[in-house]
Amino acid sequence: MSLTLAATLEALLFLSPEPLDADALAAAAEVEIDEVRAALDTLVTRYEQEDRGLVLRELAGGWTLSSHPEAEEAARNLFARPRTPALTPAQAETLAIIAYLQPVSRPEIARIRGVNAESAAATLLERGLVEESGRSQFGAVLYRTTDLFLRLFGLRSLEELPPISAFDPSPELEEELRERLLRAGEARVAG
Amino acid sequence: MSLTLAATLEALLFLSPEPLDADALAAAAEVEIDEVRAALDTLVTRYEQEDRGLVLRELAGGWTLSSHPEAEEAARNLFARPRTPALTPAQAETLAIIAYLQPVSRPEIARIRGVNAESAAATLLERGLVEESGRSQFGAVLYRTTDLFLRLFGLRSLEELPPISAFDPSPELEEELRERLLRAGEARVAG
Amino acid sequence: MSPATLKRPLRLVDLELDLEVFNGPFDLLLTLILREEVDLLEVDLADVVISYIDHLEARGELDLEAATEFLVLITSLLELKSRLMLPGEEIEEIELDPGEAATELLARLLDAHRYRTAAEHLSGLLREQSGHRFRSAPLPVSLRRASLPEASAVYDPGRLAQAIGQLLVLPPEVDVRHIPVPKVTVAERLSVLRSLLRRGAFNFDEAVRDADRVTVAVTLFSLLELYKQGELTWSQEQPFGTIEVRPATGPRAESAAA
Repeated sequence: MSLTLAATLEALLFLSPEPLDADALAAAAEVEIDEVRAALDTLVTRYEQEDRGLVLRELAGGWTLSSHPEAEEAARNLFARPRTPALTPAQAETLAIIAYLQPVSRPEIARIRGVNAESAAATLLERGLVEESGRSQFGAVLYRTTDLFLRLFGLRSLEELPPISAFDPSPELEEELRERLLRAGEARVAG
Repeated sequence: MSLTLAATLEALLFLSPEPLDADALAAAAEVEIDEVRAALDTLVTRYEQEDRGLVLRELAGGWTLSSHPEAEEAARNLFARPRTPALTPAQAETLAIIAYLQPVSRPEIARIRGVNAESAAATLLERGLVEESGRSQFGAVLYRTTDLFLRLFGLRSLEELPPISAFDPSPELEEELRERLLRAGEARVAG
Repeated sequence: MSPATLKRPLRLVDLELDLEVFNGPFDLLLTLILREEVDLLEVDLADVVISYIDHLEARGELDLEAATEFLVLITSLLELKSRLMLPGEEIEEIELDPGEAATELLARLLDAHRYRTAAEHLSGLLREQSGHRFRSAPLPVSLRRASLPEASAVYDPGRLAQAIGQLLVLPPEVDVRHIPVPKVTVAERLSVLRSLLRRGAFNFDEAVRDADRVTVAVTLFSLLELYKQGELTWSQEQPFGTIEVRPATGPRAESAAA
């Protein structure tokens, strides 16, 4: 074939609905993986420097093309509703619990949230952000996040999520809450 | 937005699975149609002269991007491999229910599993392992397995499906199997 | 993420309760439960929930933050209470030690708070990414599935039988052995009534002296059964009055006795 490797890779990335890793690209183009890596570098540089409407990024464990964010306004005019509508707070909470604790069952999610997670989990499943991952010892369906989740949230892998401890309430807040739990009542009794 | 019109049009053409005519592009980019025509000319020239894996063409319905014909061999390597990834637990459960009870409706599958089977069923359909087989008296789509299913499981006919006696010593009539699966599914949901 | 989201206060719901065992604000109740000054087993949590719903209706607005804290606390209390009610190996572990219970409630609240903040972080990521759209055009069908002529056996049929077997398993029944189930059968009560009948007339109270409610019900059922079979007749002068029972006379009684 007379196409350069970079052009061939561009064609494959255009066709693929999923991110493609360097191994898969090398096997498809029948070249060494180092050549693929060099060609991907070339492509990334070109997309950044030339007058293009596409962006090439490494997401969800592979390489994928997307439209340039600055074309979003025109895209919204053309395609009406956004591909990725915002999450409701219940959906976002359920997704966060699944993302950090996966695989995790629906009863566990409900336990943390204090409320049922059924409808939020159903929506996340339907949107392909989470998927089933077997059953717990008690027969409850377990959930985990999908590659689509990583892709839509701009993550290369789950490791890119901040550790859950990053969301710890401040020590002062924790102390304040402890005080309230044990002593707020006493103050009222005294007062 | 700071993208050039040509880049914006490239993004729109990339996103659209269908051809787009100049009117639609002009409306989306909120510019005059003459500007769109000029930008399309620029894009065509660039696609022809630069090192690209994509082709921009005007078809009957409008403008469309496609992969370069010379990348076809690599695309075949990538996509035409047998598409038989391992079945997820949800897919295996759904496929087993269809295999043993066929024809079976989606609501019945959901009742037996205790959770929705939509996404698993869609994947099985997409992979050609199951197909639709008319509708139930209540109007629900019925599923059955395909010849490709038999081939991929190394079965000459459905008679060769492994007996379930290994899991259940009493020989079961088909109706009883269905009843018992539904009962167990409902007990799991209730529990 | 902004520091503001981390500093956001956690609020306990400001709720006045008027319950059988307790009168006062919700957080005081919580404190008293944790200090074991109020027995959780005696608190009707449904009433707490109802009070909370009334409280919401009265205010006409929903403070989501406070509502979430309330839900986390009330579900934790429910779980603690149900564990206290159910005997089992777990019982020793959860003597409701005030310190431990408070630690558990606190851990729940902090966890809920943590995941809510994580959720805001994720929503932020999604918003940042919303300008990046991906192409979703289907591949030609021929590229999407294995072709029939070239397909070979790659899956194990045993997997299907195993999946069906798993789905056939009924979940373990909830253990209710600790709930005393009075065992009284119709046959037993029939023989009690028949032995009284052999002595002549009697009143129903004699047949059920010191018996529990289930026994009374089964005895009454047995009485009606014997009446239906023609072995006895009965009369009651007024509602809740004494039920007089007599052996039946007549051909049906003869045949029943035969």
